[in-house]
Amino acid sequence: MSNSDDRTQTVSGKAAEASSTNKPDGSSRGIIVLCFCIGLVVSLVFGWVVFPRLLYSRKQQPIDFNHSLHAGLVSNGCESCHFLRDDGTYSGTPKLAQCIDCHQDVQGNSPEEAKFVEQYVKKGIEVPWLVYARQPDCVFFSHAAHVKAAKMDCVTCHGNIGDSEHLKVYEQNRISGYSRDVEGASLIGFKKHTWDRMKMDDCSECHQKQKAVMGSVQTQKEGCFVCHK
Amino acid sequence: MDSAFIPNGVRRCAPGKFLVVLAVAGAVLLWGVYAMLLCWFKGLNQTNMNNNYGFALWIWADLAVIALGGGAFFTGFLRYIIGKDELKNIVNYAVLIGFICYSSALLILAIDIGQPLRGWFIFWHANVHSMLTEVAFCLSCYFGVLTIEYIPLILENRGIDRVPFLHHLGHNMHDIMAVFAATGAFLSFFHQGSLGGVAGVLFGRPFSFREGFFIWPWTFFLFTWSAAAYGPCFTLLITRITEAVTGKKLVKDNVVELLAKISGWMMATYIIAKIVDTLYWANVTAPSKGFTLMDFYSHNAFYGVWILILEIVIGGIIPAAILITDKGRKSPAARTTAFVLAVIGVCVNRWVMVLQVMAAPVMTFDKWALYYPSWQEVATTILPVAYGVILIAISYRYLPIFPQEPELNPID
Amino acid sequence: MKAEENHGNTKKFGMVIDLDVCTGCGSCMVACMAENNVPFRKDESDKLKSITWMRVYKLSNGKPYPETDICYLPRPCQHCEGHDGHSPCVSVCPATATDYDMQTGIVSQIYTRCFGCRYCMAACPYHARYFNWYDPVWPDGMEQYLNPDVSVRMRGVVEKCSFCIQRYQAAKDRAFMEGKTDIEESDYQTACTQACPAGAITFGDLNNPAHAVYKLKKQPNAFRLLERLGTNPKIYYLSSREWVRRAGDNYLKNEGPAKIG
Amino acid sequence: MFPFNFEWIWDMPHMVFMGGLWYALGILGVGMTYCIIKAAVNAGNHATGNHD
Amino acid sequence: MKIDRRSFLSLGIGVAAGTAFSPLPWKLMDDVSIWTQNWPWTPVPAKGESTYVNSVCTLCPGSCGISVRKVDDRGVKIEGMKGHPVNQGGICALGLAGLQLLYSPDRIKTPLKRSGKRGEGKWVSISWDQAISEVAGKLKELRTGGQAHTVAGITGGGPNTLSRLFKRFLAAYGSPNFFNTPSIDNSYRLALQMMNGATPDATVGLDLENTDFILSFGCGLLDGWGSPVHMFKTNTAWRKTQARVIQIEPRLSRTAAKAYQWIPITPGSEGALALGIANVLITESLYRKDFVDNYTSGFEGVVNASGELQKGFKQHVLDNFSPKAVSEITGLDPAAITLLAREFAKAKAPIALFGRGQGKLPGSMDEALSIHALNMLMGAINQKGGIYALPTPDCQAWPAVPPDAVADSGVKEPRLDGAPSDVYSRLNQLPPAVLSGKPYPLNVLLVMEANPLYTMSNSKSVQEAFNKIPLVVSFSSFMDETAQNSDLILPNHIYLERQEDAPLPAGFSKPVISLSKAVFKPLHNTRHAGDTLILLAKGLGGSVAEALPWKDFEACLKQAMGDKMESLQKTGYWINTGAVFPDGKTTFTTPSGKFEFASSAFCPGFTPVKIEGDASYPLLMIPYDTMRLASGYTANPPFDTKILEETILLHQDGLIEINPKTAQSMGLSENDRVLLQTPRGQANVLIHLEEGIMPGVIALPRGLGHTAYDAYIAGKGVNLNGLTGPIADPLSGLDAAWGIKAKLSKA
Repeated sequence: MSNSDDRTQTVSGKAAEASSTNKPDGSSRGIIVLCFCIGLVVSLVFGWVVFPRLLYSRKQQPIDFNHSLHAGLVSNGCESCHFLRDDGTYSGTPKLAQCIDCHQDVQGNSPEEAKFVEQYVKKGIEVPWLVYARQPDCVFFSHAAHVKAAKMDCVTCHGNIGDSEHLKVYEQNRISGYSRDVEGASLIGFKKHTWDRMKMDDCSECHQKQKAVMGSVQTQKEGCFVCHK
Repeated sequence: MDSAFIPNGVRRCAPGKFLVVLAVAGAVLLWGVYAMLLCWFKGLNQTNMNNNYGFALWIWADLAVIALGGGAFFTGFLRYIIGKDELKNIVNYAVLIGFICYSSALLILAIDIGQPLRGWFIFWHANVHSMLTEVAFCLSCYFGVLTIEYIPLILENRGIDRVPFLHHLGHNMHDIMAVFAATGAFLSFFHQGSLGGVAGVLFGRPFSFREGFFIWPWTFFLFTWSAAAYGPCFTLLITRITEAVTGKKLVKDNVVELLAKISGWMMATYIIAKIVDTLYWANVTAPSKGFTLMDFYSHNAFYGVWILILEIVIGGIIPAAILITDKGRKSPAARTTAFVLAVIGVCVNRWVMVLQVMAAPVMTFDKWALYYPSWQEVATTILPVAYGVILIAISYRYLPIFPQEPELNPID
Repeated sequence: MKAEENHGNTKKFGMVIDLDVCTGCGSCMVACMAENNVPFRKDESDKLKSITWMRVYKLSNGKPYPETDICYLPRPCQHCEGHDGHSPCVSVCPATATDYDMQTGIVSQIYTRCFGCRYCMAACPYHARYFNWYDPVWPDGMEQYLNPDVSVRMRGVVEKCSFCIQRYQAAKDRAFMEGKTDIEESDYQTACTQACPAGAITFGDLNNPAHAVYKLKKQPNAFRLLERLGTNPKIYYLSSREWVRRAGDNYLKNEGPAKIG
Repeated sequence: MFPFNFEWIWDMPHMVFMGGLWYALGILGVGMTYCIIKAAVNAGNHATGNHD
Repeated sequence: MKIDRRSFLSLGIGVAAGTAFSPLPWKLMDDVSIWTQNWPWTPVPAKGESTYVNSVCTLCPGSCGISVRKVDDRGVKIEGMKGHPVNQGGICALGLAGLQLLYSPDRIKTPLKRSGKRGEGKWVSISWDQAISEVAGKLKELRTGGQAHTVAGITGGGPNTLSRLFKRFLAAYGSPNFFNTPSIDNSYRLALQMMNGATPDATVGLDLENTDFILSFGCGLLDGWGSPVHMFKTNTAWRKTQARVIQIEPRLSRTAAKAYQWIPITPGSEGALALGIANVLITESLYRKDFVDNYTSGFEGVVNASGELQKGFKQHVLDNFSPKAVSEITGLDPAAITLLAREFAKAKAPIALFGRGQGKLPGSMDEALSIHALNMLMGAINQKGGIYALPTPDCQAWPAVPPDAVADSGVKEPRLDGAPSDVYSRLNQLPPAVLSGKPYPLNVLLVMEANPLYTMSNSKSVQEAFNKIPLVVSFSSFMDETAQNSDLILPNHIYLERQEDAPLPAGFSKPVISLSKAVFKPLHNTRHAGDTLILLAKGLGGSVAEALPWKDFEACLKQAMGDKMESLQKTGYWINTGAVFPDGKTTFTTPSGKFEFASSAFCPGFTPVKIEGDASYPLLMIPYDTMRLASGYTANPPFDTKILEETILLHQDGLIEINPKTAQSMGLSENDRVLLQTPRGQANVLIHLEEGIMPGVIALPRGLGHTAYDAYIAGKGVNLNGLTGPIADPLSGLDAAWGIKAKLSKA
């Protein structure tokens, strides 16, 4: 800011002088606008299309597990393999010990099963599954609270993975390390199903609808330690 | 060499000399940057802060530079809202100094926090009850205002002014500068206050806790008031130093005296309020928590009553007395002394409200904790000084900061 | 003693620590560190940089030999309720990383939210909050003992006692499995309470008349730290010694604890 | 900061504090947009010879 | 068409605008902050199934029940075992930090053989076969050469099966030189043996729960004395029953601070005070006359060897220990002594205890007998609330060691320490014997669960003695001072990885045996020391192999525990609830058949222990113990060092406690660096002013000053043992030292 009063005349005089010597003609003005547009379009394309592809790494699961097939063979649905322990903790992805019950030797003629028995069962190595729904360490997620107390079904958060015949590619954010299923496929936060994204706001959305007890002084929602540890 | 960019009607030193100044300041700056990078990459273990001193030198530096940068908002407020027209001759420099102070404050905050990459949480996940949230929002907004106020000045550079778009931009911004300045003043009143609130709301710390009005502790108002009172003194002091360094008279005495007089009266009223506040705190607030005044000024190796005297008498009553009397104000030596004392006074006040708060024990079995900053803390605190010198040198060289300079220093 | 403020019918977890019984052995400190993944460094003798959610202070009556008397005072986070849940630290946190839960009375700290401004530490008169000045590093192999129920804190954030919230979470999970809606007193006990070899610490719901703490807090020997500041803490201390009770707060020369409130 | 943030509550502190903030930001934003657009128009006028 | 600066600028603005309206900057900002929330170098513990395994902690003789929490195979926490009779769910700071020992990267992971000079720290890994054959080879060579007796073994473990096996191994091999590490427990046993006539293997039972007045002569009841957690629990119970603890010691320890009354007296005068109290009890007829008259001897008079009647305990005390006389020795007011005696007598079930601090040292027998005489006077012997001589739980007898000529002649050789048997190992006499080579040189030293180079006083001469031993074999799991100065290390599993029985906890009132289980599979290539011994025996062959016929230690333990094994494996402990306790009237097996106050062999008196140091040392230095410092075989784990007060350890420096008055007279203030000198050594320490210590006395903690182990404990503070030396007790030959004279000068 400056002393504009006595500046106006002298400066506009100068500017007039400047513009007379430096006036862009019509074509160069067009180029300027064109350049702006090119920059705009290129960066928009980069930001919306290229960047997301660069951001996520795509990993194949070690074994292409067929959920649909297994779901037909077990008696207790998802909980046959993904069960709650007596203390209320959740077993997560089955350990080799569970699989061995059936897969001591190759059962069928699937090459994936053969690979599983060969590379993991025989060698006694746990399968390094990539967990689509894995939450970061700061989260305390209680399956017992959701499944036992609130009687929610698996699909609400995990989608229809139980019906799948193949495991999809595991997309992982190279920077944050999150699975894309947690971050949501849509970059602008668009979601169609309840399971499309599992970030804090998505949990809170449902939690607020449930009219759970609101203890937080700061947010008048549930206390932080309900979901964090 | 760079004469095309030097404002008309003024004389500047040779480019070589200018570059030497930049190089020296640049070296100091690099030292600070090195320390800053250490803090960012290795963490705050590079400092001597500890669990008793969560706030230390940096937060003091923040509070101090913002109080000193208060000259910008208050001069702007006087110039645009109150209509003290003469101040147009110093408001540019006040804005520049404010810009330096505020950008430094933001930088120091970015170093001070343990997780700089999460710094934006303060905005996104804001807790509106926290004084620090208020500080962060108003500080960044007011920094925006200062940038807006500083831009037209940059655009006045002869080289830049040739571009029509930029020329018009500067012109347009000038036209509505009063709106920006008013917004800035509004924001400033709040963040200066909330900085005071930072310490004042700590009801767990009887040394800093103050009762107050509505949600604001008395320190809220005292801080705004003191920034308005002491900030212009800093502007005037830096102006005086610039004059000494350049060997030129840059601002006319009547302008300086006007601002000094306002500052003096602000200071006088502030110091009365401060004394009342201190008396009330010492006789009512602290005793109600089981403390006597001397509990805060004894049983330790450093903090004694002297600091109270330094802040209130030497850094408050004396400069105020000099500046409100005609004689004192008109004498350049007395005036400058008053500026120096005032700057010391406000810095001591901010020191006390940050570091002594941390030092004084609250639990009966706790001990006084004194602290010495590490070199990394010192370097990063000096960094803004070097940065300020560089920015002032460049701005002075290329921008018409002092409108009265050509008149006061005619070129033959 | 000032009347404590209450929040309705909810739980309000708190502790009563019997200072007559506490021997200052330090079990609570180690139990806490082992339970809560608290890191350690080669030199921890600078106590102002050392993270100990639970810290045992040594109090002295200040008298010369042989009238000297000492007392040990374990100091976890006091989980201040302040006024309406506005404890000294909760209301100052700019990023809502710390919060007061009216359902449990626990002051929470979310490490991933905290960005390390340390304002809460400045606000806490008990020095119950700790900053991670260093990256937490465990000697090679020792990270194996880390508790998966507690997040490991990264450098640059503030941490503090959580009343072993993971144990509350686990207790609730067990209750869900058993189809119960509530937990028993013994289902949720903090690590320090459980470890204390002298049994000096009692933990429970201060609002529940069936819990031991409910009665203990009403004992005439009970006091809280810095009660006059209005922090409204949830840690009660018991001591039969007058000088210890007096050391719990600041008093002017002519005042005595009995005259307050 | 925004009503869709987890931390947001529709209460007085939020409305007053954030209201004041957005008000100030609004003034700055509108002011700057006005200046920029006007400068662009002015510069365009310059280019076509229509001096102000 | 020309692209000028302006077009370029325009392009830039376009890019900026486009970027701002794309998710790129915002997503990056968010992701980068999420990255900081999940920094790859901050560990994330793996989830899994949580289980608890009960076991027993053998890090100290306390034998507390522990519950180890495991997540899958990882151990994540050690907690006190709920309902365990000893600790009832409580646990101490050391026990809590056990997993830091288990997972320490500084454990010895495989057998090692020295490759450099001894103590240089250069090792090569060797196989177990090689390790066993090297040791067995050397032992065989000595045995063949008739030198079997020149092999010695030291164990730091309590009287458990492993110790018995070790002793048996040495006996079968032909060496009398089996050493355990003596402590106050030995003095109690000896006192019971002399006065009660208890058998040497009888253990001391203290029915502390039922006492109501505890006269503690410096016992660190809350500083790790006895079974520490049990003592804490008992102390809390005392609060409820309003039992009084009177703590007599020159320093305001934690015990003193918690006591009903702290009575500081001149260090070393405890025995005199006990006799002074006895004097008052007798003078004022406050003692239990019925008991003394009917069940004791030596009170009124003693018939000596030549049949003459001499002064008994009564007359001895009346003649020499009037309150006035005792006042001069102890510095305590005569009236206070009288008052104390009256209070003691007034109590329903009073008890007098000895053993300074944690009872690491056996102490003076004279003092032990004097204090035990007080229990006698009050009839607190084999009574509710008193001291019992408990029969050691009978263990299934192993088959007798097969006779062998070499073994027979070997064990008949005199022991190196001059002790009559291994029951009272005079470990402190071993270094001088080794140094002098008399009665014979020591050729091989086997060290198990002990760290004598650190824990024995007069470190310098212990080190010199070690240097003279041609072969030192360590069984240590850690690179402790002794292991570092050995030639071969045959690493044992650590306590959480091995199964063994834990002996009766010190001072517990009921006979109990606990089973320490292998909670974890061994993490490294280590071997149970019991198995190693059996393998060594097999390597030696012949009668030695026959003496240790088991296939492994487990089999040996099973045989030893017999029918108790079932209960041990089920609950983790075996308790003899139906034990028949000796009563207080008839079970004395002394020559007189009665409790003996005095006999022809002894009479409690007061002969002050001659503390080393002349007048040039103006101060008295005493050691002290704290629950936050492990000072035995186990070094302090990092957690426990972390909780050490900065008044004990400041950075690398240890602090010495001194009364401000004393310090002032010497011109010293807090944290001043001083040179601490004693007749045995010197060290740099910092000053810590402490009101709670007698002027003229300075105190240094046990457990610091390690030169080995890991970077978390090595090089910190001062090892007290480098500054002190042993003083042989005239009665027991055990170490009776309680301190040493010292001086401080500014460094």
